[in-house]
Amino acid sequence: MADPMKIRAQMKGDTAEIRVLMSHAMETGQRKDNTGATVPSHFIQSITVDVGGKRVIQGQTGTSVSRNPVFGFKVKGAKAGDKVIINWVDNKGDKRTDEATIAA
Amino acid sequence: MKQRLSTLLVAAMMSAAFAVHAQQPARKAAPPAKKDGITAEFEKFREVLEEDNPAELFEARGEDIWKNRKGPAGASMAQCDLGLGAGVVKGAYVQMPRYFADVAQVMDAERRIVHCMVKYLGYNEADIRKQPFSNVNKTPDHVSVITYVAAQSRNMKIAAPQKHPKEKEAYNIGKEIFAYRAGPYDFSCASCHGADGMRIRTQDLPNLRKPAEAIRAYQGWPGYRMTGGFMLTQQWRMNDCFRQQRFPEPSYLSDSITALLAYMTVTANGQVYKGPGIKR
Amino acid sequence: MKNMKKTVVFAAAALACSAVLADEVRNYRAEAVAMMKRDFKAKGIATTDRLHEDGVQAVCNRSGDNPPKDIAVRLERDQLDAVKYPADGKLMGDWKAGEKLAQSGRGMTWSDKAGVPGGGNCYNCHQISPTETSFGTIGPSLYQFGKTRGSGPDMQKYVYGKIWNAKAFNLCSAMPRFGHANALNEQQIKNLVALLLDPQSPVNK
Amino acid sequence: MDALRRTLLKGAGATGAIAAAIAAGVLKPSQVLAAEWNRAAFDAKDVAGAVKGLGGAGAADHAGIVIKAPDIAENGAVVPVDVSSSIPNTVSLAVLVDKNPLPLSAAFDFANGALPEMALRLKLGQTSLVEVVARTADGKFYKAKKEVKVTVGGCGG
Repeated sequence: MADPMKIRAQMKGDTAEIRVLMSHAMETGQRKDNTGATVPSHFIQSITVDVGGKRVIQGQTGTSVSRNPVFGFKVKGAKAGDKVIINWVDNKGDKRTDEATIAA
Repeated sequence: MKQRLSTLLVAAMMSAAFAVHAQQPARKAAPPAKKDGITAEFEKFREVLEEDNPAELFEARGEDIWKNRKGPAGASMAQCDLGLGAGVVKGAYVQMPRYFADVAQVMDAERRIVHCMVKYLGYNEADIRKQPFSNVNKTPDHVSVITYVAAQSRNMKIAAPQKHPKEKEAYNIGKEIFAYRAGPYDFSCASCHGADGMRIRTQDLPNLRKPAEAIRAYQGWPGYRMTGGFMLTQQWRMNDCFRQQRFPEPSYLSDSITALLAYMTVTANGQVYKGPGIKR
Repeated sequence: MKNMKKTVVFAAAALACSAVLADEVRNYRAEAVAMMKRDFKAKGIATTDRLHEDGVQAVCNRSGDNPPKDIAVRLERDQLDAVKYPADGKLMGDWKAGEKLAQSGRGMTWSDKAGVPGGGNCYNCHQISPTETSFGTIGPSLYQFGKTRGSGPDMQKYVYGKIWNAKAFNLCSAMPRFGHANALNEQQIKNLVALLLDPQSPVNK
Repeated sequence: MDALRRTLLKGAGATGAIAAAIAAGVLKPSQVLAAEWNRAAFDAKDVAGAVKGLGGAGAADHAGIVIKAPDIAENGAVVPVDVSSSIPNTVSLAVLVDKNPLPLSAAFDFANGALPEMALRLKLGQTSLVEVVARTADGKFYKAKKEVKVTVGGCGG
């Protein structure tokens, strides 16, 4: 199973700043291992962010996103204490959902 | 033959003569480069990179092993003494290398952590030595634990002890290894890290003889290596420097590497640790 | 060879008079060398004999790269005497091949294969062609080297010799002795000479 | 069905059947996302193809799109990029790397207070133009680009 994400969420004024680190190989499908064999592509394809019960972001990603991806978002009108739920799904169907609470 | 003979002669007759000179700072470097565009540009984005460092993912993995893993006899890392008492992690990283009476040896953090993982969690040292460093396929458990332990000293002052004679010895020997030129390219550690303002390609080279720069090298590792996307440790950094120095390979967790790390860490004493790092 | 031996004996004798503090301090240097010989293992082409100092390394190591002038002059002369210049007398090769070689940082590490020609490692330490912005600063900039210094026979000879054995001109130079160490062959050095001196090379544009 | 779901489905070209399935509560949005990953755009081998796949062919340059990225990357494997749009009613941002084999890196939709701004890290195989395409609520597309140089970093050995 995939490692947990690290999610940081903090209010700055009336805007929540959300940063997330994801543990994922993000294989492009172009890399060769040391035996010369091509390593099959394996990458996150979709990401959703829910804040306070509302879907605020949904995104799709490709192989150009760096290994162990980092994303940052800003959500206006969120409040300290709101729950942030982030989900990803990759091209092999692996997925991961983690949550955090917005800090003041 | 010619080389060997002259080496012997010189070695025999000159070692004494130059013992004092050798303490002096080394050769003048190329004119110390001012901060040029490339270095300045990299620094602008360092903060962004450091703010969200994927090293945290490995830190979390290491924390889990430290706190939850049990050895075959039911032991855990709670029994591991990193120098501040059994199970104490906070601040331990920046106070190694240090002398450990139980093994009558000076150990750097990596050496001590591996020692504990073998002793308490039942890891096989031979297996660890088979793949001591991370690669794109695998970050070994001990590397994650090192990352966790290092992170538990973040924002603390480096304070590698120099009380025990063996700790002083490690420092002094490390200092000599640092300056020792040999091999087909005539390189020593100091060839790249002995003067200010030097760069290989675009990579900044801290002058490890200065506290304010030694800290930069020290806190780079353990670090998240952007190339490949995995964690590498100080033991790896030393190993790969010797590779590029065109030396033979230093054994993993050997006295020579501990000595070098003692020299670098003691030089950085008093500086505040901001690692784990993120490196190109 | 005889010349070299004599010089070293002379050099050592000249220094012996200042050897007073010797036995009062612990010889960490010797301990360090012994420790390395114990801890370092041969890997690939990187054999353990690389841990032995040769004469030049020994002098530089013991003087903090700052040897007494008379010793430096003598040892530099020995090094220069041993430079092998091409039998055909031609010192300039192909600057394009030189540029490619200058880019490569490979050669003589334990991960390099035996018999595969190494790289010049030049950009690791020097600025050279203006098109390459990723260059090191351990050595001086070589941009416009030929343009500012000329590219006549004497300059060609100097550059060839410098690459073959940098220690012939500055005993404790940080630069490797590429010819002396068999890190670069004759043709490779010629190509690097051309990179620095050929008027057609981007270095001199 | 909220605004975000509508924009996403539109952008990804969802079929009526799937939209109906969501409306009926049979499919969860995440399942739809996985199913509806915009293959046409992400598998495109050049920027034009990818932008076309996003439905944004003919996007006009706009100074309201800001791309913060290094002029020279310390390492092409991890290039920190921050993109934002001050164009009113921006609901979606896509990020592309023109010299990568598959240029489209990310396409994100924003709703319910999420600002049209995101930080991410990209792989650049070589010196490239990072392009950002913004879409507004009324379906108009705008773009901007910035060059990021990738150089040789270490000892090269």
